[in-house]
Amino acid sequence: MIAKSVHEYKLRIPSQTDNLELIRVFVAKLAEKVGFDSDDIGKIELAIDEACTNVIKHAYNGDRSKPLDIAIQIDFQKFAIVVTDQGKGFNPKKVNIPNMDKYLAELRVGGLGIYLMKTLMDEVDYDIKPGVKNQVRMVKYFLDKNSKIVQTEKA
Amino acid sequence: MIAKSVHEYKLRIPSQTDNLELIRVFVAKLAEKVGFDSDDIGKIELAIDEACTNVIKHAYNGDRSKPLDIAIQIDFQKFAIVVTDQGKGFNPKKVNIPNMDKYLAELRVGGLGIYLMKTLMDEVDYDIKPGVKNQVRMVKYFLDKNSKIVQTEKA
Amino acid sequence: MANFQVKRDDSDHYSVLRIGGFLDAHTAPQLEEAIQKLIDEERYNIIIDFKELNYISSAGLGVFMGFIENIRNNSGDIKMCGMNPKIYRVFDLLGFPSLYDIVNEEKEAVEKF
Amino acid sequence: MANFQVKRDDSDHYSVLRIGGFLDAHTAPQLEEAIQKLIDEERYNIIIDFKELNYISSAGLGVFMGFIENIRNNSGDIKMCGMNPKIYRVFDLLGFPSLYDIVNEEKEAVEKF
Ligand SMILES: Nc1ncnc2c1ncn2[C@@H]1O[C@H](COP(=O)(O)OP(=O)(O)O)[C@@H](O)[C@H]1O
Ligand SMILES: Nc1ncnc2c1ncn2[C@@H]1O[C@H](COP(=O)(O)OP(=O)(O)O)[C@@H](O)[C@H]1O
Repeated sequence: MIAKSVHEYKLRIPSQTDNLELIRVFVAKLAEKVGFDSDDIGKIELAIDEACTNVIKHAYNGDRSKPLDIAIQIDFQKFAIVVTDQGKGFNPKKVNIPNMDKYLAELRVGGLGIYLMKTLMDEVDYDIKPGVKNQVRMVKYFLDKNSKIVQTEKA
Repeated sequence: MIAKSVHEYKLRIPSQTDNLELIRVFVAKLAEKVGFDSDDIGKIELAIDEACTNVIKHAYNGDRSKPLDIAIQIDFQKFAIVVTDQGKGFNPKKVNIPNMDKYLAELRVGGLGIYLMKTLMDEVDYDIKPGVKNQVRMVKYFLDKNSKIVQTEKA
Repeated sequence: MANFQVKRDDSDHYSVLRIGGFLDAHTAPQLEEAIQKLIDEERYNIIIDFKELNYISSAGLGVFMGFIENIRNNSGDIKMCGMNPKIYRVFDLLGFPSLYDIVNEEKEAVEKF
Repeated sequence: MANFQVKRDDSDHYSVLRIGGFLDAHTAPQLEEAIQKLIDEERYNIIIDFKELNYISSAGLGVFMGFIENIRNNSGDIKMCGMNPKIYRVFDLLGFPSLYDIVNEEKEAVEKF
């Protein structure tokens, strides 16, 4: 079903929470089209929601007129989602990945988005240029069983 | 629900028939979001399908790697869909709008796309610059009852 | 996407094609193929059961127009049944009910031959 | 989009919030409001019925985390029931079942108070 070349799908929408459902529907439909099972579709749906929610909540100080860009690149081995904003950016290295036992014991709130993205997808990478182009790229490989091997080889 | 300003949604996808379902799902969801009833959603869905099918079939001589661009502009009074290709273009004035009685009596085939778009939407306009930017803009007004009045006033 | 299905049921004097999902420019060739096969077998009395069909575009309508002349020239016909209101509205918009027998139930369609 | 619903049913010793649709950053404030109202009325025994919920993101999970300390300090609790497997998987992924009682049926949830 997937040709050798890269197929790219691009979406630009206003950065508002009421667009999250539309984004999920679009990405889930595309994930279904390329043959992911419903378990993986659910993971991809949640990962893109978390990435876009972060843009809407953090990138633009609530300015809903600013663009939220989503690109999906599909080749024969993977489904890559790139979410881009032109907002204030942040330092991903300074974001603490929560220790969930501690998190739950201390009844903390928030700070689960990036952790979820990393748990749900095979690769998650940030590329931050504040005010210019802040990107997160999330990849899911088609061969679930091999995905970790592929990932390790590439790392 | 609709703010006074224009909200724009943009989609760029490969011009392949297997993307038609994705396009319909996306546009139908957006039409639902802004409050169209299921009758109007069905009309918008079909109109965008016909416009995109034409790009896929006619614009690029079957080159599936070429882009199909969809923009949806929503303001307080209307839902405007702009479908753009960079293909060979055509002269919309030379396209015969079928007389349906004759069409059916003579058992003709094809040539119903643009007719359907014009029947389903309140306004349909072409802007053709072959090889550069061929656009069809289709508008549906929110107040169905008043749409013809608004349309006449603007015409 | 497994977004279009066509199932065939043959009776003595007619064949039924039960179509489901979305009939658009992407899936129309599958219906074309199924009808072509009936014609190759000289089965010209054809019922299309739309019960499971959720969507049709002009590419879908074109399939029927592409075959109807040949089928009628061979004393056959395409009868249609089970359309939901959304699908019927598209046929109606274009005046197709003047050209095709469109009924609710399959057994009414059978009686029309 | 009417994409999230919350219905409230009060019993003597507890209240049930039946949630449906999508619980994300857009709709989470509606659930927040419903729980805040219960707290304002000093109704601290809360059951969340997830039966009609189709989707949850971290913004939805955050609503429960935002109230649980206050509720437990008032000798109450949030019990959860009726999650479909997709929703449960998200809770499970993050270890939430160690923090909340998550059961199948509402009446099991009642017995947990
Ligand atoms: N696109 C973004 N622009 C600016 N800051 C971001 C962006 N994405 C994430 N962040 C920062 O990373 C932090 C952690 O994000 P996350 O793990 O999703 O949790 P939360 O959003 O609940 O704080 C955020 O609080 C924010 O400071
Ligand atoms: N985007 C386009 N690029 C090039 N030609 C087009 C485009 N859209 C429409 N056309 C031309 O207009 C004609 C009429 O289109 P339409 O009414 O949709 O019927 P059909 O596609 O069945 O021919 C097409 O046959 C084609 O020649």
